[in-house]
Amino acid sequence: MTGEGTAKAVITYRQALNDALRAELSRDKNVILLGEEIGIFEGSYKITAGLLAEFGPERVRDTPIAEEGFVGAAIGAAMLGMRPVVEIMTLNFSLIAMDQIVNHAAKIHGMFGGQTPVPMVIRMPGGGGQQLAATHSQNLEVWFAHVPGLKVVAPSNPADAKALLLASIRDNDPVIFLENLSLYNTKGEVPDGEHVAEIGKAAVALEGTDLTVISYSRATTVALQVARQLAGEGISVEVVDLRSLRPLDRETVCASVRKTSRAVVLEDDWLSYGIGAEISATLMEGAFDYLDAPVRRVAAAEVPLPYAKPLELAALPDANDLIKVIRELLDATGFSPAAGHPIDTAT
Amino acid sequence: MTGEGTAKAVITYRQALNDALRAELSRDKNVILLGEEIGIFEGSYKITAGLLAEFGPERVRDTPIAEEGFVGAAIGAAMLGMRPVVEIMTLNFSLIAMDQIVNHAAKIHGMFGGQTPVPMVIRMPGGGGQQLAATHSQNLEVWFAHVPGLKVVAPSNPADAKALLLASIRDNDPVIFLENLSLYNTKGEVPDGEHVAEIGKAAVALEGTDLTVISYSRATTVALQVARQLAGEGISVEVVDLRSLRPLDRETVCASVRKTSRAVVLEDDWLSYGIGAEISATLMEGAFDYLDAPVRRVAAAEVPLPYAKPLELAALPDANDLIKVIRELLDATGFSPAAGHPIDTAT
Amino acid sequence: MAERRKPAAARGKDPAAAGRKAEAVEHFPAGEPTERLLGYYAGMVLIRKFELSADQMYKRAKIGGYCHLNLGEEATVVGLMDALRPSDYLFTNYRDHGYALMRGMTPGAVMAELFGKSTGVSKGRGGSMHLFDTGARMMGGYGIVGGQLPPATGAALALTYRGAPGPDAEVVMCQMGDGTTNIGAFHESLNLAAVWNLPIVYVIVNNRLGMGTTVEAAAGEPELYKRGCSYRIPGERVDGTDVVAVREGARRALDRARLERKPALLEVMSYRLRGHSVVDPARYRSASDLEIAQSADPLPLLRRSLLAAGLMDEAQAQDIESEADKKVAAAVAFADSSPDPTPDQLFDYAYASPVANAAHALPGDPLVVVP
Amino acid sequence: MAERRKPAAARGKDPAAAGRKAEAVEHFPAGEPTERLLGYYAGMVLIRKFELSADQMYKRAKIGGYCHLNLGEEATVVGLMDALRPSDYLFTNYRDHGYALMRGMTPGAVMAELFGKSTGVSKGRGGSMHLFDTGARMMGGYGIVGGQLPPATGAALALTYRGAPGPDAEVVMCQMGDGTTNIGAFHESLNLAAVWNLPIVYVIVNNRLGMGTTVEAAAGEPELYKRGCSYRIPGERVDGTDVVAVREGARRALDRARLERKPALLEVMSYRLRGHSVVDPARYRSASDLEIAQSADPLPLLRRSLLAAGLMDEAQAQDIESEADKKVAAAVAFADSSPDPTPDQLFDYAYASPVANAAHALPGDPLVVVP
Ligand SMILES: Cc1ncc(C[n+]2csc(CCOP(=O)(O)OP(=O)(O)O)c2C)c(N)n1
Ligand SMILES: Cc1ncc(C[n+]2csc(CCOP(=O)(O)OP(=O)(O)O)c2C)c(N)n1
Ligand SMILES: [Mg+2]
Ligand SMILES: [Mg+2]
Repeated sequence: MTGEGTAKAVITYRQALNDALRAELSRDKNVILLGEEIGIFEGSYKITAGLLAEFGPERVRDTPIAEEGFVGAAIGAAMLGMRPVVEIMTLNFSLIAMDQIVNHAAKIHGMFGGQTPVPMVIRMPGGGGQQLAATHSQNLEVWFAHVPGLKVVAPSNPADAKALLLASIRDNDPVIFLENLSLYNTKGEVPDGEHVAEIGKAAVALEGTDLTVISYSRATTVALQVARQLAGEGISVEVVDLRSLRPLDRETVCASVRKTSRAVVLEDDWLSYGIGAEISATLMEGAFDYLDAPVRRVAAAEVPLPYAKPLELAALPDANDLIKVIRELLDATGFSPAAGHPIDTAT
Repeated sequence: MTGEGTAKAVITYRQALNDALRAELSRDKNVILLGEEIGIFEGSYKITAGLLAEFGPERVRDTPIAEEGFVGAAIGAAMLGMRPVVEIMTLNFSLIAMDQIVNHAAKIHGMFGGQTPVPMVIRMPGGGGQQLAATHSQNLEVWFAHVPGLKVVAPSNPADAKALLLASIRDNDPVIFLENLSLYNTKGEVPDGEHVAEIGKAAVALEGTDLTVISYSRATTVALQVARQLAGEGISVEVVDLRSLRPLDRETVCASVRKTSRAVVLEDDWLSYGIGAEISATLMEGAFDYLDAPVRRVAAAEVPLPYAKPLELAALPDANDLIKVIRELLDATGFSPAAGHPIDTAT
Repeated sequence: MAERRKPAAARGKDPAAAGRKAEAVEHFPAGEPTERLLGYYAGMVLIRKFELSADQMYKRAKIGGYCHLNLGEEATVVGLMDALRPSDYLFTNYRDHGYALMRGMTPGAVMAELFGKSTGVSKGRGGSMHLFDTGARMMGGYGIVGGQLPPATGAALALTYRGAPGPDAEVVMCQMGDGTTNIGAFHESLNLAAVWNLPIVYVIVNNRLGMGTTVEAAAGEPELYKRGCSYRIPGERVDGTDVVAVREGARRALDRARLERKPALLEVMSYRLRGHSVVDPARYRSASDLEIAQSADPLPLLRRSLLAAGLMDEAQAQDIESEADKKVAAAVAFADSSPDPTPDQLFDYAYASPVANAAHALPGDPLVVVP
Repeated sequence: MAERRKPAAARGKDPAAAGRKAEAVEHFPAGEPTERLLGYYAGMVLIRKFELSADQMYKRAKIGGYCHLNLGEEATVVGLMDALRPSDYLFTNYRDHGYALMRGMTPGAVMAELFGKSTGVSKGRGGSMHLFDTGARMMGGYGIVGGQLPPATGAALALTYRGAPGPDAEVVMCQMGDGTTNIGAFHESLNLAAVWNLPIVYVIVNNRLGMGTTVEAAAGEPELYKRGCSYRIPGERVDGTDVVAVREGARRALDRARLERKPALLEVMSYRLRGHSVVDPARYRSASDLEIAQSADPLPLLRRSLLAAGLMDEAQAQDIESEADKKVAAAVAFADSSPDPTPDQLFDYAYASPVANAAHALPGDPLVVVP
C-alpha cells in the first residue's frame, strides 16, 4: 500500500468501488467508463451512481447491448492510450466477449512483441444465491485465472476493493476485476486517502494456528465468520484471502499451511477444475510434508444452478458446509481444541 | 465397448474420425454435420473429406463464419430432434461461441426441468506446436471440463477417437469432442465393426508399477513413448489415459497411484488452473496416504504462445521435460531401477 | 375470417403515435367474429392480472430473482400468439409470462414456476425468465439477451428436414426486444436464416427501451424493421397496441415462412408501463414519456372500443375481468400449495443420458472414497 | 492533384466484370502525376515479389504456421494505403504483408517476422498473421476473423478524445475480408461506430472467397457495401484492380470520417490469385473462376496501361521490377542472418506492468520452493 491516510470510514463494498472510480476519473482524464446502463440507469447494481452527472456522457459512456463490441472497443481505446474501465453487467455475459478478452486483450501485448500495452479493467459481478437461475449465477473466475496475459483480482472487502481497483486502473495490463453480487452491501473500514494495493499478493486475513482456510471474494467473508465462531470453541483458524487469482501468491498460501498443517479451500464456484484444485495442487507441491491430512475442498455442487431456493441452497457452499469439513479434518487428524485461543478479530 | 469385430486395421486418427462420421451419417438420418468449410473444402484439416459428395449439402452443411450462430443453431436443431455434429475449425474460435456452449447447450436440459435433451457434438482441434502463434494454439480443455451440463472427451488414439465419436453422437447431452492438430496424422489399430465407447471412463493405456503418468489427448502419446523408453532402463511407468475430462474417472486415476505411489500429470495446456491441478487435487483426496512424494505437473509455460520456433519449443512440454520430472521424482523417493521390467507394449 | 391487409405504403409507420391514443377507439375489421375479439380482451386481461399479481407476489417474496412483466405489451402478446399455430414453435426472451399463458400453459403452472415449485412449468428450475413447455411448443424463455436467436434459427433449420413448405408447414417464431437487435447473435442468426432459407419469423417487440436505454441511443438504424436489409429479409412494423394489427402482421410474416420457407422480420411497436423488472423504479424515465406509454395502454383502449362498437357490454367486460381475477387467484393458490423441490432432486436433470463417474457431490462431500 | 469523382450512380457497380480485363488498359485521370503512378506500380511489384518469395520460403520451411498472401490484391492494398495518412491508424486481418510494406515497414523486418526472428516487426512473436508497428501506426494484423473490428472501433473512439473533426484529424481504417461480414463482431462494431459517430472506415476486401466459400453462399446480402444499411452507414463499392479507383474511394470514405466524424464502409472488389493460404491448392475452385481472377491480375494490367499511355517505358518497367527483386532478396538475406529469439526471452513481454508472483516456470519446473 502507498499513501498515508490513517482515518477510516465504514462504507459498503459498493461505495468503495464508486469512490475508486470517482477518484480515478478525477485524477486521469484518460480514464473512461464503458458499459450497459452505467449512465442514466446508474448501473444495474448502482456501482456507477452519480458518475454520469459528475463526469458527463463521454467519460461515463452507456453502450448498446454488445459485450463483444464494447469490450473489444475498450481494447482498441487502451492501445491508443486511454484507460477504459468496462463494466460487464454480470460475469455471465462475459461469455459473449470471451474472444475479445482471451484472444485479444490477453494476447496483444505479448503477441506483438511488447509494442503496445493494453491498460484496461473489466469489472463484473459473479455469484449465485440470488435465485437468478443457471445462466445468471455463475462464477467462472477459474477461466480467467487460467489465461496468461490477464491479471485477475477478486477482493473480499471494501478496503481491498478500493485499493485493488485503483491498482487495476493504473496497471498497464488488462485486469479482470471480479466482484460478487452478495458483497455489494457488505460493509467494512476503508482508510481515507489514496491506498493502492499491490496486485499478486494474498493476505492473511485472520491469523490462526490449527487450520488454514483459503478463499477469496465472498467466500472469504464466510471463512472469517466461521473462523470467529470456531475461535469460541478453541479452534484457531487462519484465513488466507487470495485477493489475486492471477498471479497467484503461492508462497503465502504454502507458508500458512506449513504452519497449520491442515487446509480447506472454500470457493463459490463448481468443484471440479475450480480454483480449489489449483490451491490443493499448490499445497501438494509446496507443503506436502507439512500436511497432516489431505487438503479438503468446499465448493458448489456441479449442476446448472436451479432457481428454486431449496435447490439453490443445497447447491451452494455455506458456513455449515465449511464447519462440517473443518470438523472432519480436525477429527481425522486427532485435534483436541485448546480452551479459547485468543484471536485478533480486528485484523 | 459394444460390437464384436475382431479384425483390425491401422489407420490415422483423421481417418478414424472420418469413418465414424460416415457411419453415423449412414445410420441415422437425424445426424447432420455443420461447420465452416466442411463441405466443398472438405474441412480445414480434411476430417470431413468425401462426406459432402456422399451425403449432399443438407447433411454436410457449410456455414458462414459465425461460430456463435451455427453452434447455437445446432442447439436449436438438437432440441427438435436432430443430432448435429458441429466442427469448429479450431478450438480457439470456440471463444466466439462460448455463450451458446456454456449458457445454452450446457444449461437447457437442466434449466428447463429435463424437458428437452440437447443431443449435439462439438468437434474441434486444439493444440500448439504448429507455429500458429498465440491466438491459434490454445487448448483450454479445462474450461469445458469445468462446466456442468457438458460432457468432454479427449481421445488420444484412433480407436478411441472412433469409439468415442460414435458414443458422443448417440449421447443425448452436448458433448465437447476435443481433437488435437498433432494427432490427426498419427496411426493406430482400429477394430472393424461398430465399437461404441463408454463416456466417463479412463483407461490404463500401459500398465506399470513404479510411477503413474496421467494424461489425455496428444500428451498420452508422449507419455507412452516415454514409458516405453524408460522401460528399457528398468523403470516401469503406468500410463493412465483420461479419455473423458468430464465426467472425470477419479477412481481409475487414484487406483493406479495407490499402486505406484508416484504420479506425474502431463498436459499440453498452461499449468496454473489446468487439468493437472484437478488431477493433483484428486490424488490429494484419493491417494494421499499412498503417495511417496508430491504429485508433479508438467504443462506449458504461461505465456501467449509465441510464433518463433525456439520459443514455442521452450514453452511447450515435451518428452524430455517429462523424463526430467520423472527422474526427479524417482530420485526424491529413493527409487532404484529393477533391471528391465517386462512391459506389455501391446496394451 | 376476413383479412385486413394494410396498404403496403402504410407499413413501416409507427402507428402508435404519442398522446393520441388516450381518447381513441379502435375500429375492427369487418367480419371479425365477436367471440374472437372478446377472447382477445380476455387474454389481455388475464395477462394484466397475472402480471400485477406476480408483482405483488414478488413484493411478498414468494417470487425471487429477476422478474420482467409484459405490462403494456398485452395486445402485442395476444396478437402474436393468436397468429401462431399450436404446431409452430416459439422462442422468447425472459419477458415471457404472457407468451406462456397464451401458448396454453396453465396460469397455475406458470405461477408455480415463478414460485420455484416442482409443479412449475420448468419444475422450478428456471423461474420467471425460463418458462418452457414441450407440449405447447414453447421452447423457452431465455435470460441472455440474444441468446434465444441462434437456437430458434436452428429449430427452423430442423424443420427443413421434416417436410416441404406449404400451408401446413410448421414454422418458428422468435421474439426479442428492441435492445437485442444490437448484439452479434442477431446478425449471425438472421444471416443464417437468409442464406439457408429458413422458416422463421423474428419478432422485435419494440417497447422503446432496453432497461433505461432508448432505441435511438442504441441502434444505428432505429427503425428496427429495416434491419433485415443486411440479409434481404423483408421487415414490417405494426402497432403493438392494436391486437388485430399485430395478428395480421404476424400472419403475413408467418405466411412467408410457411409458404415460401423464407425468414421475415416483424417489429411490433409497444410500450413498457413499468420499470425494466419488478425492482426497477424507472427513475430515469421522464414523466412525459411515461404518460405517453400510459395513454397507449392497450387494455382500456380495447375495452372502450369493444364497448363503443357494441360488441361487449359493461357486464360482459366485468365478467371477463372477474373471471381473470379468479384464474389468477387460483394460480396463486395452486402455486402456494405446491411442493418445493427437495435437495435430493438436485441432480435429477444433470444429464439426459446417464454417464459413468458423474460428479454428484454436495458441497463439502468427499469426491473419492479412499479404501 | 486532380480529383476524379465517379458519378454517384456508377458507385456500387462491380466494375471488374468477368473476363473483360485481360485485354483492357486503364485510363488515368488527368493531372495524375506520373511519378505517383510509377510509385504505385513499384509498390504493387514489391508486394507481388515479396509474396512470391514468401511462398518459396514457406516451401523451404523458413516460414511456418499459416501464411496468407496478397497475390491478386496488390492494387487494392496500394490504393488503400496511399489514401491513408501516416497519422492515421490501420488494423487488418491476417492477410497483412502488403499493408505492412506499404505502411513503410521495411521488407527485411517483415520477412524477419515471417521467419520468426527477433528482428521481425513483432520480434518473432506474431509471425505472418500478426504484423505490428507502433511507429507506422499499423496496429496489427489479426488472425481471428472479425477480431480486429472491435479494437479498431475502440481506437476510433480514443481519437474522439484527442481533438475535433477536421482536415487534420486522425482516423482509423479497419480492413477485413468478405467472409468477415457475417460474424457478430462486424455488426456490433459498425453499430457502435454509428451510434457514437466514430471516425473509422471499414474496408471490405471482397476477393469473392472466404477460404472455399463464395460470398453468395455466406452473405444474405452479397452486395456487401450495402450492409451498412443496418447502421445508416453509407457504403461504396470500387474496382480493386484499379489502384486509382481504390485510392479515390478510400479518400471519399476517409474524408467522411475525418471531416464529419462519421463511419463509412468501402467494398473493394478484388481477386485472390492463389489458395486461401500457401498450403491450400484450392482444388475447389473451377478453372473458369481461376481464369477470371487471372485475367483481372492488376499487375500486367497496370504495366500495360502505363506503357500504352507512354508514362513508362519497358526499361523503366524492368528497372522497377529488378529493384523489387533486389529489395526482396535483401529482405530474405536480412531475415536469414537475423538471430532467433532465445528461450531465456520467453517471458519478456508477459506483462507490461511488472507484478508479484507471476507464473514464469518452464515446463516441468517446480512452482514453489519448499524450505
Ligand atoms: C448478453 C446480455 N447482456 C446484458 C443483459 C442484461 N439485460 C437484461 S435485459 C436487458 C435489456 C434488453 O432490452 P430489450 O431487448 O429491449 O428487451 P426488453 O427488456 O425491453 O423486453 C439487458 C441489458 C443480458 N441479460 N444479457
Ligand atoms: C473466428 C474465426 N473463424 C474461423 C477462422 C478460420 N478462417 C481463417 S481465414 C477464414 C476465411 C476468411 O475469409 P475472408 O474474410 O473473406 O478473408 P480472406 O481470407 O478472403 O482475406 C477463415 C474461416 C478464423 N480465423 N477465425
Ligand atoms: Mg425493449
Ligand atoms: Mg475473402
